[in-house]
Amino acid sequence: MPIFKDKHYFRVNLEREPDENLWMTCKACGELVFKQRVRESDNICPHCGEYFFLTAKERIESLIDERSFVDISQPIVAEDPLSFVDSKPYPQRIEEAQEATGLAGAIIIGSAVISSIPVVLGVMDFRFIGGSMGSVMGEQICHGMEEAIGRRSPFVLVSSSGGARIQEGIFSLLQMAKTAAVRGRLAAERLPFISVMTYPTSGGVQASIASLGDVIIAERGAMIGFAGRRVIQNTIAEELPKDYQTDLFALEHGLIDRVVKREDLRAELGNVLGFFVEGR
Amino acid sequence: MPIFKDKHYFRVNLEREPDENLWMTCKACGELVFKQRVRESDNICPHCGEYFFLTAKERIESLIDERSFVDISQPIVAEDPLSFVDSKPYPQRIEEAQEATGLAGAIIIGSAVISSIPVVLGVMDFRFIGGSMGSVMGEQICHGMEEAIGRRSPFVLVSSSGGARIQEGIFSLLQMAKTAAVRGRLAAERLPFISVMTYPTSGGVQASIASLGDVIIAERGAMIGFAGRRVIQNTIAEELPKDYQTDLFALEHGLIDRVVKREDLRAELGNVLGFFVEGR
Amino acid sequence: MSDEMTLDLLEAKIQELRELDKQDLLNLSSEIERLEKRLEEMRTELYANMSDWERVKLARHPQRPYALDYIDEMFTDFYELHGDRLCGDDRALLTGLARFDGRPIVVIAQQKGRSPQENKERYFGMARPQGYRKARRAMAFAERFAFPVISLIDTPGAYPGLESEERNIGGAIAENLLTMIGLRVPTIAVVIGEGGSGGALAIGVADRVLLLENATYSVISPEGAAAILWKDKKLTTEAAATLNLTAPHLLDLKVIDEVIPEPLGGAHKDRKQTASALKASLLRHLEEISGMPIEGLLDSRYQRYRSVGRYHTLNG
Amino acid sequence: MSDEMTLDLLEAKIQELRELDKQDLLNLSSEIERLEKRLEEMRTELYANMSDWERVKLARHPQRPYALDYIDEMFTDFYELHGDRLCGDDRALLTGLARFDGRPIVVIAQQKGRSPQENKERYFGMARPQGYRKARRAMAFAERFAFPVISLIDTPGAYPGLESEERNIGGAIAENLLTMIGLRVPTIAVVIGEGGSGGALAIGVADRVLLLENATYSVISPEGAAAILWKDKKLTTEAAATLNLTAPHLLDLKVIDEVIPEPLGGAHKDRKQTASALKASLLRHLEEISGMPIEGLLDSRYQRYRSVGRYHTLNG
Ligand SMILES: [Zn+2]
Ligand SMILES: [Zn+2]
Repeated sequence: MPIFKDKHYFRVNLEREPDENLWMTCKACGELVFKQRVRESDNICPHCGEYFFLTAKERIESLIDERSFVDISQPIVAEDPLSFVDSKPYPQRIEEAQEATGLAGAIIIGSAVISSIPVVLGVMDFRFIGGSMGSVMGEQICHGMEEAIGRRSPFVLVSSSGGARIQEGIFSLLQMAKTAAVRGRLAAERLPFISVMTYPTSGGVQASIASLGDVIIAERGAMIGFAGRRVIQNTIAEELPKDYQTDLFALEHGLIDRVVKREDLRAELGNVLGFFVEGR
Repeated sequence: MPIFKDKHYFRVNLEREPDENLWMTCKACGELVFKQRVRESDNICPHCGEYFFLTAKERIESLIDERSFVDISQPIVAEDPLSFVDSKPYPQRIEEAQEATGLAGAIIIGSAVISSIPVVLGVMDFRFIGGSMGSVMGEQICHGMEEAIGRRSPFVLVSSSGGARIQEGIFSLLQMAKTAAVRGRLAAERLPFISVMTYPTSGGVQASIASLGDVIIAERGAMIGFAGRRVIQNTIAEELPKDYQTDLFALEHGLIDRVVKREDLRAELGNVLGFFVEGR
Repeated sequence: MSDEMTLDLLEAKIQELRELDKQDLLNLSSEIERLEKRLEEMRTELYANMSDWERVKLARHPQRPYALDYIDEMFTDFYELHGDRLCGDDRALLTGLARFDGRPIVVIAQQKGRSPQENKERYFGMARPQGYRKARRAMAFAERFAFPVISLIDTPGAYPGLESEERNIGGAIAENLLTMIGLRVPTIAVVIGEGGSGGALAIGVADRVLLLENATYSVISPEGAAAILWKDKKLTTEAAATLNLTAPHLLDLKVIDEVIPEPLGGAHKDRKQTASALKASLLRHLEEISGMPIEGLLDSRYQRYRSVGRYHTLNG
Repeated sequence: MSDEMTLDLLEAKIQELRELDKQDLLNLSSEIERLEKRLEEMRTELYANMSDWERVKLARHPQRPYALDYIDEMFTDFYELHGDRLCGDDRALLTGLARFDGRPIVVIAQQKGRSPQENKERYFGMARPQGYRKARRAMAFAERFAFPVISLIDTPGAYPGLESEERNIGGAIAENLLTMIGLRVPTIAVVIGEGGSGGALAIGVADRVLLLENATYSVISPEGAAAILWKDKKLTTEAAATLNLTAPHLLDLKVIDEVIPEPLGGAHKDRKQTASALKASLLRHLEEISGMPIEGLLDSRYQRYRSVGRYHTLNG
């Protein structure tokens, strides 16, 4: 299903195709679990509590009031300004990611309602080239914040990213400045920005927009930090503690405000957003 | 010479009484040195380089262009709002300090010219009850900054203080907030504040006005910090390194901008002030 | 004169008598009543004649309600915000959002520990630079969203240690003073226990400054003053008396706005009653200052601190 | 094709010949001249055909002028300001006041070390959070006194280490981006050597962004890209070519404003000439942006970064 090959842009909707396999096996505990049940419990294994990896759509579903989501992203897709080829050409990599995920890029921007509060929501999808931030993600995040300004509503960003989209070179780097710039406007408008960091939030995303939340909430089990374990060990051969870049490491060192279990995240967002809504 | 007993306030001037002893012995090297020579070299032993302790008057003399000083302090003296008595009544302590120093309080405020740049200058005198900050010093510092605003000139403060004037209790503590408040006005007026820390700059003075300089310069040999060695060892029995609260410790940990030798301080001030003066 | 501990013991004994009476039907009720009346009298006398040093001990009483107790009683939906975004999360100084009478506020509070373990984590309520910088972040947050700031002060002082000095504890306190004086939202500070020196003031510059009846606020601890000025640590009673650090003195000196009464015996004798009195006072003050235009409020706050001090003017 | 080192060796040999000729009167001048001409030709060819990877090596050349060399050549009265007021003074990132053509400016500069000892102190030009926070302090300073900011970028990247993470290196970089985009003074950034990733950008958001001819600016080092994308560290030449990290590429991509020419062989062949070319360019740009009203300047800066990126729009 080469849905983007003909340069078409599809809106995301959360309706799912019926799945032929009703059951799945949990990798953590080995139990056979009913898929529908897993889905209803935020992709947590009902048996052992393991967090299954969430796609962006699943993440959105797990956070918002039912049927409140509308895709409001820009109809844009990546270019290949560097004619980048590593093990394969960048356009091919994009297409493969699009086909694999059914998404146009590594982030979905939508309007939604969380605990009855209208918000603009951005959610990254790690499957899409490691959730890396290129020109499209940068633009979508900025668009999301501008929509939030237009609607006078809070902005919520759920990060899941390895960092910059190397294949877009300097353009990828500059998205850090771009998103920070628009974040400044959001602040000037006194609209809240809640940054949710999930596994992983690192590199250029952690070193820009994700760290600029008024409130920063980490999902339990998140990995949070700038330079990966390997980079450090290659560059300076330093011993790293076991808890390096874990959620609790980030909390202990003051990088984030809170660590929250996946099943509590929806209520948590409702709680914190409530402070910014008149008369609640 | 009980000059303050009759509630009189004397302006400071830098003219000195002729001294009967033309020579003094350096405590560091034991050499007999010519007093006039010592005075002309910023109270540094011409023989061994030892820094002799500077009174506020001597400090002023060592920093400013000759004959440029005018005392512009407020004609105020301390009260005894707590009727404080420790080993002696507070008023008696004040009087003794006044008699010993010839000063009305622990700080002198004046207008002066440094490297041809007009400034308002505040200089503490450690001999006056450890240079401690009570209501008078707080008021004088604020007055100095307000004079700087009125004259559109930089403010230079040379600290030498053990901290708060305990004998004035809560009033002493609140001088920290008071001086910070007026410092905010100086900043709003975009006038530079150069804080010079000398031996010692500690406690409530270090934790307020002295640490709020746009530029913070420490004289070599200064002791800089909040809680003294004894307090820490009494409270938490922690081992402290040898360089604890030294000038270099403060520099290494980012508390201050520069460490400068006494003989270079005048030129240093000229240098830095020059940046803020139109057309230099 | 009896001290507090004796009276507490007496109170416990009376309670035991009452139990005994109930179980074994000894019919001691009139004796018990007489004992209770006597206890009440002694307590009134004790608290009427309480020395400042006794009051210091009450301010530090291990059963005294701490910040989280007041937060729990007075506010709803406390949502703690952690971390200074620089290097740490100080557990001696908490910041967070809460609702006060339905209205969002920012809370800054020093928190002591009850257990040795908790005190280890909370450094006995002595905040480090990361705590003061977290507070400053909370202030900026409050300003961005126009939330009033309420700070609850309860600290022996800033934590004095090598790490604190290495992280510029003095500078951190100084920056907070500067920030609070210009903070563009209504601010109230309450000393609920110990108001210890610069470490207290660093979250205590506000439009209104309140004290609980048995709280203290001082430039130095009585022990510290005794050691430095009297050169004798044992003279704490004298030092306490001379420092004028209790609520009545501070009110006399006009450096605080109001004293919130505590139950006989101290806040810990009736936590709910204390919190309720404090809440009423906070509400009243908050309403007053929230009604003022922000420029006027900032101007009053500035004048308050600009004019603080006692000196007299002579002929120059 | 000859590489740079061979040509440098040849240059040295010619110099030796000249010395010999002078001393012993061998009259080799015409041969020497011919050799020099040949050297010049080879160098021109080398630099015309230089691969991007060769240019990366030039950007990292150990003889290349570093920030303090340019500061020395272009500015007067450099007055270094130390410390972040929080915990440290990073020697990989310098801040200070200086005069540029007589006018006070704030300088922010990444500084590599020449000797192993200096590199240890300066972390090979890799700044830590305390460096980026010192830079942020310098920016606030510049804003208070309306001094333009000139930053000189030369870093392999932010220092990746446990301490950096513990002090929130990512947050420090992010805060700088936010600060620079809104800084109410004219700002110019110049990449003088290596513009390494977020560590470079954290002092590189400006009204004008310039590059020296042999400087590079990239989201990742060629070595890093080779290891991650090609899974082969040896493919740095390919990675370098693909990353478009050299001045001509970056100019083509319209992400920088101007390339400042270097002498044949690189900036280190004539430090004064390079500095002088850079100074002229800086002066011109500074004059342009200083002439603009600050609101207009901020708006242009905002638009510059708001619009950066390459994507195309489809039917939604
Ligand atoms: Zn399972
Ligand atoms: Zn000597």
